[in-house]
Amino acid sequence: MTLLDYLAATLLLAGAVFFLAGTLGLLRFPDVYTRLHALTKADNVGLGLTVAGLAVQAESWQVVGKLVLIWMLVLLAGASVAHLIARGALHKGIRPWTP
Amino acid sequence: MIIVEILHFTLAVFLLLNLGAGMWRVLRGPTAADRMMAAQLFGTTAVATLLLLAQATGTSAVRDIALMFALLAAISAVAFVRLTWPEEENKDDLA
Amino acid sequence: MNAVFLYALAGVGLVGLALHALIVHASLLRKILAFNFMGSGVFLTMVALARRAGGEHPDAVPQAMVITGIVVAVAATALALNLMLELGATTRDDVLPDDDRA
Amino acid sequence: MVKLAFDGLVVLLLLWLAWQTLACADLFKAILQFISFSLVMALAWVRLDALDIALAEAAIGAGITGALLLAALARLRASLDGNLSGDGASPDGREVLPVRGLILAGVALATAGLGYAVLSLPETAPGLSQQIEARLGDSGVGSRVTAVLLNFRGYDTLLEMVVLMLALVSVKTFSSTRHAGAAPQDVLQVLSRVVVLPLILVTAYFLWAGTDGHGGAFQAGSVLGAAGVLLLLSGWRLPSPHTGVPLRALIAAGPGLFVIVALVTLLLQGTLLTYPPAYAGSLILLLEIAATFSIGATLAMLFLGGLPGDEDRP
Repeated sequence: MTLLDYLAATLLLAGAVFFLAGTLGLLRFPDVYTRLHALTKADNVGLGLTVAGLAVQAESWQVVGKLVLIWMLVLLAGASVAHLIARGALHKGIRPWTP
Repeated sequence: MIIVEILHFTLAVFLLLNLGAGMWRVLRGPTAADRMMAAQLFGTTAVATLLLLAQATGTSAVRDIALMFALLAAISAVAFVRLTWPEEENKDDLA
Repeated sequence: MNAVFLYALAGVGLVGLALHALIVHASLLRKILAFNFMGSGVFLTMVALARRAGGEHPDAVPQAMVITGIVVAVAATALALNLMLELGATTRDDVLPDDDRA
Repeated sequence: MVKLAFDGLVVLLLLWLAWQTLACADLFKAILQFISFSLVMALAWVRLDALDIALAEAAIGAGITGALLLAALARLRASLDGNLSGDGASPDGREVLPVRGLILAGVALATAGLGYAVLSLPETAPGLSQQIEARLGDSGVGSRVTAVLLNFRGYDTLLEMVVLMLALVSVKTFSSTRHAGAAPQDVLQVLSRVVVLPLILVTAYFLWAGTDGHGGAFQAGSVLGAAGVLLLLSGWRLPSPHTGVPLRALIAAGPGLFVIVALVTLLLQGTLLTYPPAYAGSLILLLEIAATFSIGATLAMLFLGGLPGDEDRP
């Protein structure tokens, strides 16, 4: 394995850790808003690191471009959905968790 | 199988296990928003899994499927927020 | 047993699950879901068995039929959902009028 | 080994999701699980080298069908006002245990029979792949699936377009609701504006890619339909001058062109939908463009037909 392969593997593993963190947060956090926070970490950072890891190994710049495009589309969808759900939840009277 | 391929498939298996674990939130709720959120996470997980498969098997067209998922990721959540969000939380109307 | 038969049997399992649900559930929406699963099961078995052609390219005929099938299934689902909704608006119920289980 | 673990996990997830969808008490939960099922199904198609199907599944299963089901559940809840038998109630009412046992045994027997039939098939079977390879050069396209869909078995696609149109006509006939636009939420407007342009570009991309790679009229049409669904969800409606003849013409374009080509080939060649190899490529592209617009418009209109209306017509 070359140095680039190691870099890619590290990024991919870090991405997987964020997916795990997102799932754990989704399972363990106390209310809608905190779970939403955990979810967006998996969306943004988990997929971001996965895309970065794959981009390092990519065979051409076109592939890198497609990977980044996919990431940005997921970011856009994730951000909009998180906003819509959070605002809807507030509007519907789901109260944020207080420790 | 070369080592990179094994790594990618292992990570794909790991992501699938994550998805299975996330099903717990869909099943348990408690609010409809929680269930929808978990389903949203599955979409992202599927995108990541497809990208890993594309790289592992050298099939570039698999990235197009990930692109399709990324483009349509918001549709079911939007349909939920606009139409289906039930009054279980309170009786306010969506409109 | 290789992955081809694994997926083919999964398709058979889906058909079985869906057939059972189609019979025992009175709710029409659930029947529509079951009908969709049955379709998916049939598609999965067809395409898995098409993979037996081996070589670089699987048999394209079953694949083409399944693509047609997916689009027809979504159209049929839309029609079935609409009929269910019109029935619901008329009878205020989501089961068939002659279904005495509800 | 890892591959087999992946396949096994995909299959387990598929069966578990299907089981949960059909058995769980809450219909909203069931629909979400159905959408998740489609996601996993797309992974299964990728593993089976059926990338064209995976594309269609991604666009339809995870996009349009999910939205259709969620819209239908919303309307069902509104019109039944809490009288949903699928919500909460377990399937059986008066049925006695022996009857349920008998049903279970019958279904198990049928499933076991199907499983036996599948397992008794030979390990390898070429199917029609050799015939396809032999005639691919004459088909006018490089993609095997597109060649089958638009050339070798073009009549399938012709009838499929007619089925789609019939479904829409039926929905329109039975539907008693009228649809007007709703005030869109600002974020939703931004989202739909930002996403619809890439969706339309991707439609063109899949249409083009279908000739030699993976994609084609069905996938492109599904993406176009999904774009329409997103626009409809964000409150946009087709301006009224376009809803009459232009929309109908768009929907009829696909099947119409197919029928014309079928008639012309029948007159000139004596057989239905047999293209002269010299023109096959351009004819297929033309048919695919028309089919894409028709499929997209039909799917979006099918979704509109299931949307909650503003007021019920008498």
